[in-house]
Amino acid sequence: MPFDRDYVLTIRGLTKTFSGVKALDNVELTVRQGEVHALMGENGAGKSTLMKILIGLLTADSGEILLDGHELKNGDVNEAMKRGIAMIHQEIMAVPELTVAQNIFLGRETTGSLFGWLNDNHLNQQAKQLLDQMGISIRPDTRMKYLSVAEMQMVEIAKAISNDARVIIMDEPTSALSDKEVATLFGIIRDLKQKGVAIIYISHKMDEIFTIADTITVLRDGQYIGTRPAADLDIDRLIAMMVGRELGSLFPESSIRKGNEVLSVRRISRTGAFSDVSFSVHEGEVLGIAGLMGAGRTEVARAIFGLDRISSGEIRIKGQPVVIRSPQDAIQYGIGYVSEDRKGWGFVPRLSVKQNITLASLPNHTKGGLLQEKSETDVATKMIADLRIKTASPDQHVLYLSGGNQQKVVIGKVLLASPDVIILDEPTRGIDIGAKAEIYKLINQLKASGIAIIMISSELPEILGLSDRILVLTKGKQAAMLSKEEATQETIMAYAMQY
Amino acid sequence: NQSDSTQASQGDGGKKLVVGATMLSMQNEFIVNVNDEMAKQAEDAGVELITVDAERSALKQVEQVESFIAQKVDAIIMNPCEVEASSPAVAKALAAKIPIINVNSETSTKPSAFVGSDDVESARIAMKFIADKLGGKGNIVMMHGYMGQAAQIKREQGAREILKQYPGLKLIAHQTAEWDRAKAMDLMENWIQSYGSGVNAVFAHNDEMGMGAVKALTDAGLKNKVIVVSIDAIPDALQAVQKGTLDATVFQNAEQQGSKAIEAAVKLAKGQAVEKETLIPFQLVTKDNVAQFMKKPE
Amino acid sequence: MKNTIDPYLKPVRESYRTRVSRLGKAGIFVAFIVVCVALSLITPRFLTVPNLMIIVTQVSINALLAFGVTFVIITGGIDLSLGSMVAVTGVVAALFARSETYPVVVPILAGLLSGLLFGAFNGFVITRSKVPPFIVTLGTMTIGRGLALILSKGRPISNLSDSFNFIGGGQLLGVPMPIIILVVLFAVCSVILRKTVLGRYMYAVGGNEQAAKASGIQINNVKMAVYTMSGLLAALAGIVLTSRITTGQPNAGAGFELDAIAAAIIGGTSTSGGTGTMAGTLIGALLIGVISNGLDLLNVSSYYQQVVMGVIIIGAVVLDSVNQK
Amino acid sequence: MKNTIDPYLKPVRESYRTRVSRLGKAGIFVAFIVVCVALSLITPRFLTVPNLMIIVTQVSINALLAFGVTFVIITGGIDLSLGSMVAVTGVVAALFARSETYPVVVPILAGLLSGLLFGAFNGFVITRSKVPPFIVTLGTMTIGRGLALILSKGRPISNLSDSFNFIGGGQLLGVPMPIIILVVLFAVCSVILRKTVLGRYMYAVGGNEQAAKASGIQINNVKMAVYTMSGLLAALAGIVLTSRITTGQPNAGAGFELDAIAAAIIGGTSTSGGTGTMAGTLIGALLIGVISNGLDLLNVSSYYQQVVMGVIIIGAVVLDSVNQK
Ligand SMILES: Nc1ncnc2c1ncn2[C@@H]1O[C@H](COP(=O)(O)OP(=O)(O)OP(=O)(O)O)[C@@H](O)[C@H]1O
Ligand SMILES: Nc1ncnc2c1ncn2[C@@H]1O[C@H](COP(=O)(O)OP(=O)(O)OP(=O)(O)O)[C@@H](O)[C@H]1O
Ligand SMILES: [Mg+2]
Ligand SMILES: [Mg+2]
Repeated sequence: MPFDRDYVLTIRGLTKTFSGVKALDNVELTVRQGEVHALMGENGAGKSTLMKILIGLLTADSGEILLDGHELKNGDVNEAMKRGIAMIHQEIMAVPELTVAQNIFLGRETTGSLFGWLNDNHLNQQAKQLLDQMGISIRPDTRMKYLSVAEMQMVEIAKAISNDARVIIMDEPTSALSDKEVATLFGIIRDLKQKGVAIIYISHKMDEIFTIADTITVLRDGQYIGTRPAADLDIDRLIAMMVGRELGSLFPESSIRKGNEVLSVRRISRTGAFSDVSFSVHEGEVLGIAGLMGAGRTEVARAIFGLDRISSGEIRIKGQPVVIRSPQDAIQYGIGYVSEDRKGWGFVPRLSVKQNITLASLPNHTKGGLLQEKSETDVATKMIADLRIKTASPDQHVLYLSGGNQQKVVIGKVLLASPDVIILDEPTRGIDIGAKAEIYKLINQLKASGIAIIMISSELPEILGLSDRILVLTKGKQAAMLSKEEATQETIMAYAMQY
Repeated sequence: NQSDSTQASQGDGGKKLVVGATMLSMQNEFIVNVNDEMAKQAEDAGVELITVDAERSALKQVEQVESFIAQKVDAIIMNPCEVEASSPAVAKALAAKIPIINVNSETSTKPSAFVGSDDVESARIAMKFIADKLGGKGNIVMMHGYMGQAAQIKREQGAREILKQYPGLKLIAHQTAEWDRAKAMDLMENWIQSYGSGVNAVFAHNDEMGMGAVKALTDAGLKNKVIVVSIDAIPDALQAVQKGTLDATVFQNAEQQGSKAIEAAVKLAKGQAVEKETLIPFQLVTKDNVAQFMKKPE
Repeated sequence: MKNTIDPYLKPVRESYRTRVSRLGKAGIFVAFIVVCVALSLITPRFLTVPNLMIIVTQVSINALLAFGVTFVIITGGIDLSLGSMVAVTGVVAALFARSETYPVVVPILAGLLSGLLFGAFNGFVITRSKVPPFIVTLGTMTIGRGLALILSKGRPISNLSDSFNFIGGGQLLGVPMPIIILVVLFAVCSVILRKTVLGRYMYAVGGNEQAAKASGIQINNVKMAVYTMSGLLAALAGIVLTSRITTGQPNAGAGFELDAIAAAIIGGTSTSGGTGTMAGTLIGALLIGVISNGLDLLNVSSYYQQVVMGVIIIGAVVLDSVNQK
Repeated sequence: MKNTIDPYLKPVRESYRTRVSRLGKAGIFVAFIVVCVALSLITPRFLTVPNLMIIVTQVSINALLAFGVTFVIITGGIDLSLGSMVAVTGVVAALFARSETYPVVVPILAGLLSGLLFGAFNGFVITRSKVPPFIVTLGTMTIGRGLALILSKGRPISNLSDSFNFIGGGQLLGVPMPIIILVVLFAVCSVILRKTVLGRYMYAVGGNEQAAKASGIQINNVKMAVYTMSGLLAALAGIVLTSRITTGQPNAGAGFELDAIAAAIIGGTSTSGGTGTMAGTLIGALLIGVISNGLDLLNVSSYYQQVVMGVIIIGAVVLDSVNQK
C-alpha cells in the first residue's frame, strides 16, 4: 500500500500472540484525517487488542504502525499519547478514589517530573470547563467511585478528548450510555471531525455505526477481512462480513400463552432509589422494564433479589407474601437474577466455566458431603451445549471467555438454580450481534418452558422485540405499563422522559 | 525480720514509696522468678512496685525509664536488655536524681547500685565443666541465644575464653536457636544428621535450648554419648539434671537477686547508703548437688 | 453458527490453558526440585532417609499452620494470630496433659476446642465489624500471647504425660507421628478445598465476593468457617509442638505466622484471594524446611544463614514466576 | 481486578459524599480522643506535658516507619523489611558515628544512603520480577537482619559521638529532637502525598494499576519511589533509634514492621491500596503509643497489657468503622 498523506494512521502486518494463540494475524488498518472509522467484529475478534497495541498498552509481536508516516514506538503509552493518540477504553479505566478532575488529567497533571506540584483548583476549573462544554453536569471534585457507570463513561470520554489528540480511539464508548448521552457524544464526534481529528470507533450497536461511521473495517477471528466506505454497506452485508454468514431475524416470533402469576410486587419502595412500583409477571411472559439511565430499574431488580432491602411494599411469590433478606432467600423462592454488571456481580473470573455454572446450585452436586465432579461436568456440559457457550472445555477459566460467552455462563448459572422467574438486567450489554441473537433465542426458549422473565434494557428495539408488556420507570417512579400493542419507541420515550 | 518495714518504707512525706521496674522479658522464666521475688519483697516492705516488660528491646526499656522519670517514681530497678543500648536509661535516671538499680546484668553506664552477676562467668563455668568431662579433648557444638543480645554475646565470650585454654576442644558448629526450645530441637536434629555421633558435647546459652537439644539427642538414642550443658537452672532443667539427661546447668539465684534489688531500691529511695555492687555468684548444678536447688512443690 | 471460527474453540487455546495451569502448579515444584538437587550435590548427608524424615517432621508444624492460612488467604483474608494460637492452644493442652491426670484425649480436645474458639472469635469480629482481617488478627495475636502467658503464669508447663508426648515424639511403624498427622491433614484439607461445597465457596468468595453473594452464598458463614478451621489447625500445630518439646510454652510460636503465610504464598496462593492449592502450600513449607535444614547441614554461619535463606526464597519465587511467563 | 467500581455506591449527592470522606478521616480521630479522655479520667499522670512529650517522642520511630509504609500500602504493596532496615541503617550510621571520627553529617548520610539502597533493592526486585511484595520484603527482612549482624559482627556498636547522640537524645528549645523530626517528616510526607504528582500517582497505581498504566504513568517508577522512600524513612528511624539508645544494635527493630503497618491501617489506609492519609497514619501511631503508655501508667500487669492492647486496638477500629456507616 503506497503511503498516502491523507492517512494519519497506517497499521501494517500486525501480529499479536498471547502465549501461542494468535489474537491478531497480519492485520492492517488505515485511517484518514477527520474520518470516523468503525472497527467491527464479533466478541473476541481482536478489536480491543489491536487498539491496545496502538496506544502502547500491549506490545505487538511484529508489524508496523505509522503515525503521520513516522513509525510509532511499540509498547510505549507515553509516546503514543505524546504523539496524539488517545483512547476510551472498553473497560472503564478509572481510579475510584480519585476525583473526576483528577481522573481526567491523570498522567498530565503538570509538565514536570514526578516531583512536580499539583494544583487541584486549576484541575477542577479545567475539568469543569470541559464537562460544561460537553453538557455533562458532574461536579469535578466528586470522587469517581460515587458515579454511575454511565457517568464514569462520560468522564472517560472527557478525558480522551481533553488530550488534544489527533487520533481518538473509542472502544465501545456507549455501552453504558442511554440515547441522550449517545446523542451528546455524537455531537462531540462531529465537532472533532470538523477539526480533522480521526476517530476509531468500536461498537456492537449497528445503528450507531451507520449513523456515525464514514469507513468500516472488519476483523474476524484476528484476521483482517476488509475495509469499505460505510455507504457501500448495509446491516446485513456488514453482519455477513463480521460473522461470515447471514444472520436470520433477530427477534423470532413467539406466541406463547401466559400462565399463572409467578411474582408480583405491590407499591414497593426503597428510600432514595424508587417508590411505589407495582407489577406482576406470569409464567411464559416477558415483562420489559424500560427507562432512562438512573431511572431506578436496577435498584428495583436488586431489591427483589434481596441484594438491597425495600423500605416498604410487598413482594408475592405465587400469591404468597414473602420477605426476602438475601439472595439466598430469593433463590429459594425461585428468583434468578442476571446482573447488568457481569464482572462485578456475575461470575468469578478464576473459576472455570463449569464451576461458575454450578455455583448457585452446588449442594445439588454432592454425595456424602463431597462434590460429584461427574455430575457437575454433566450438568455443565449440557448447559454449555444448550446455551451454545463457546469454550474450549468446561474447565476453561471464565476470565478467558469473550463477553458474550461470559454473559451466557452467568445465565446458565441462574438457570441451573431452576428459577420460576428470571430478572435479566441489560442482558446484551457489550455483546456482539451474533451472541445477541442467541440470547434472544434463549429468552424465547425460557419463555416457552414456562419461566417468567423480567428484562431490563436500555435498547428499545430489544424491549419492543421481546416483551409482552412493558413497564416504564422514570426517576424511580412507575410512569406507565404498556401492552405490546401500545408500545412504540415514541410512546416509551414519551413516558420515560416524563416529569 | 521485717516487722518495721511497712513503716520504714514511707518516704519523707509519709507517702508510699513507688519503685518502677523494667524487666528484660516477662516471657523468660528466670526473669519472671526474679520479678516474683521482687513483688513479694516489695509487698512485705510496703512499697508499690510497677513492673513493665521491655520485651527484649533496649529502646522500649529506655522509654519505660523515661516514663518512670516523668511519673517521678522514687527508685527504678532495671533488668537491662543490653549493656550499651540500655545505658541511656541509667544516665537519664541519674540526671533526674532518681536512684537506679541494675539487677541481674550490667550496663556500661554505672547505676546507683548493681545486684547480680556477670553472664560471662556463667558460660565459663559451663564450658569448664564440659572441658573437664571430656578431658580437654572433643568436638563441641554451641547454641546461641538471639544473635546480638547482651546475654548471647557474653555467654559466647565466656565459652570462647575457656575453649582457648583447651586446644583439644574443637567447636565444630555453632548456630542460633533464638533461646527457643523447639528451634533448638530442630537444630540439634539437623546437627545429628551432619555429625552423627561426632559431637561430644553441646553447650546451649540457656536451659530452654539445652532441653531442646536433650530431647533431640534422646530421640536419636545419642544422649548417653553426648554431654549437654546449659545455663539458668529453670525447674525443667533441674529435673533433667536429676534424671541425668541434662548433664549440668548453671544456677543464678533469682530470689537473692530480686530481694537484694528491692532492698537496695528502698534504701536508696530513702537516701540511705548501699553497697555499690552486690555480686551473687553462679553455681554449677550437677547431679551431685541438684537436690539443694530443687524447689519444694508449692 | 457452524462457519464461525471461534477463537475459543481452537485446539491451541486448550493446550495454552492447560500449560498455564500445569506450570502454575509445577513452577514452585521445579524450584523446589532445583534446591533439593543442589543440596544433594553439595552434601551427601542431605539425601538420606533419616534426614528427609527429620525435615518433614520439622516442617509439619509450619505446614499445618500454612494449610489453615491457605484457606483464609483464598477467601481474601489473612490470619496473623497463628503463632499466638499455637501458644494458647499448646498451653491449654499442656494444662490438661500433666502426668496422667486425664486420658490423652482430654488435653487434645481441650487444645482443639481452645483453637476453635479463638478462630471463631477472629471470624466473628471480622464478619460482624468492618475491621480489616489484618487488624483483627494482629489484635488477637497480641491478645493471644497475653492469654498464653496468663494461663501459664509465664512459665513453661512440663512433666506432660507420656501418652500426650507420643503425639509429637512417637512413631507408628517407624514413621514419626508428626509426619502421619501432616499427611492426614494434608489429605483432609485438600479434600475440603477441592471436593466440598465449602472449598468451592472459598474460591468464590475470594475470587469475587459480590458474585458469590449474588449466587446465594452466605459470605459470612464461609469466612467464619475458614477462620475457625485456621484456629483448629493452629491448635493441632500447638498440640504437636507442645508434645514434641514435651512442654507447654507460653512464648512458643512467635513469628510462626509469617513463615506459614510465606509457605502459602510461595506455593502460589495469591494474597488478593481466589487462588491457591494445598499441594502448593505443602511445597512452599517443604521448601522453607529444606533450605533451613540444608543451611544447618552445611554449617553456614548464622549471620550468613539469614542472608542465604532470604536470597533463596526470593530466588525460588522468581524462578517460579519466570517459569510461568 | 478486584476493585471493580461498584455502580451501586451511587448516591452521588455531594453532601453524602463529603460526609463520608469527612467521617472517614474523623472516625479514628474520634476513637483516639475517646481513648485519651478515658485515660485522663482514670489517671492524673496521663495528661501532663512531660508525659505527652514522652509519648510523642516514643511514637516518633514507629510513626516514621508508618509514614513510609503508608506510601507503600497506598500503591497496593507491603514492606515487611522495615524492622531490618532500621537495624541495618542504624548499624551503618553507628559505624561512622564512633566518637568524633567524622562530622555528624557523615553517619547521617551513610545511614540514609544504606536505607535508600535497601529500599531501592526492594523496589527493584518487586518491579523487575513478578514476585509479590510480601515475599520479596519478607526475604529482605531476613537478609537485612543477617546484614546487620555481619556489619556489626554481632555486637552492639557503642561510644558514639555526642553530636550524633544529640539527634535522638537532644532538645531544641525544650522540644526533644525526635518530636521535631517527626513533625518535619509528617509535613514533608503529607505534602508529597497530597501536593505532588508522585503522591497522586501512588493513589492511581494502588487504586487501579491498569488505569494508571493507561494514563501513561510509569508504574515501575512510582513503585521504585515508594519502596525507596520507605527505605529512607526507615533509615531515619534507624538513626533516631541508634542515637536514642546511643548504640548501633544489630537486633534492633525486630517486629517494628507490624506496628508500623498497624498504624497505617488503623489510620484508614486500606491494604488493598488506593486509599490512605498521613494524618490518619499519625493518629494510628499515636493511638498505639497512647495505649501503650497508658497501660504502663496504670501498672497493668504485662500479661494483661497485651490482652488490653489488642482489645483496645480492635475496639478503636470497630468504633471507627461504625462511625463510618
Ligand atoms: N491478556 C490476554 N491474555 C490472553 N488472551 C487474551 C488477552 N487479551 C485478549 N486475549 C484474547 O485475544 C482475543 C481478542 O480479544 P479482544 O479483547 O481484542 O476482542 P474484542 O474484539 O475487543 O472483543 P469484544 O467485542 O468482546 O470486546 C480473544 O480471544 C481474547 O480472549
Ligand atoms: N448521578 C446520580 N446522582 C444521584 N443519584 C443517582 C445518580 N445516578 C443514579 N442515581 C440513583 O440511582 C438510582 C438507580 O440508578 P441506576 O443507574 O442503577 O438505574 P437504572 O435505571 O438501572 O439505570 P441503568 O441500568 O441504565 O444504569 C436512581 O434512582 C438514582 O436515584
Ligand atoms: Mg473489546
Ligand atoms: Mg441498571
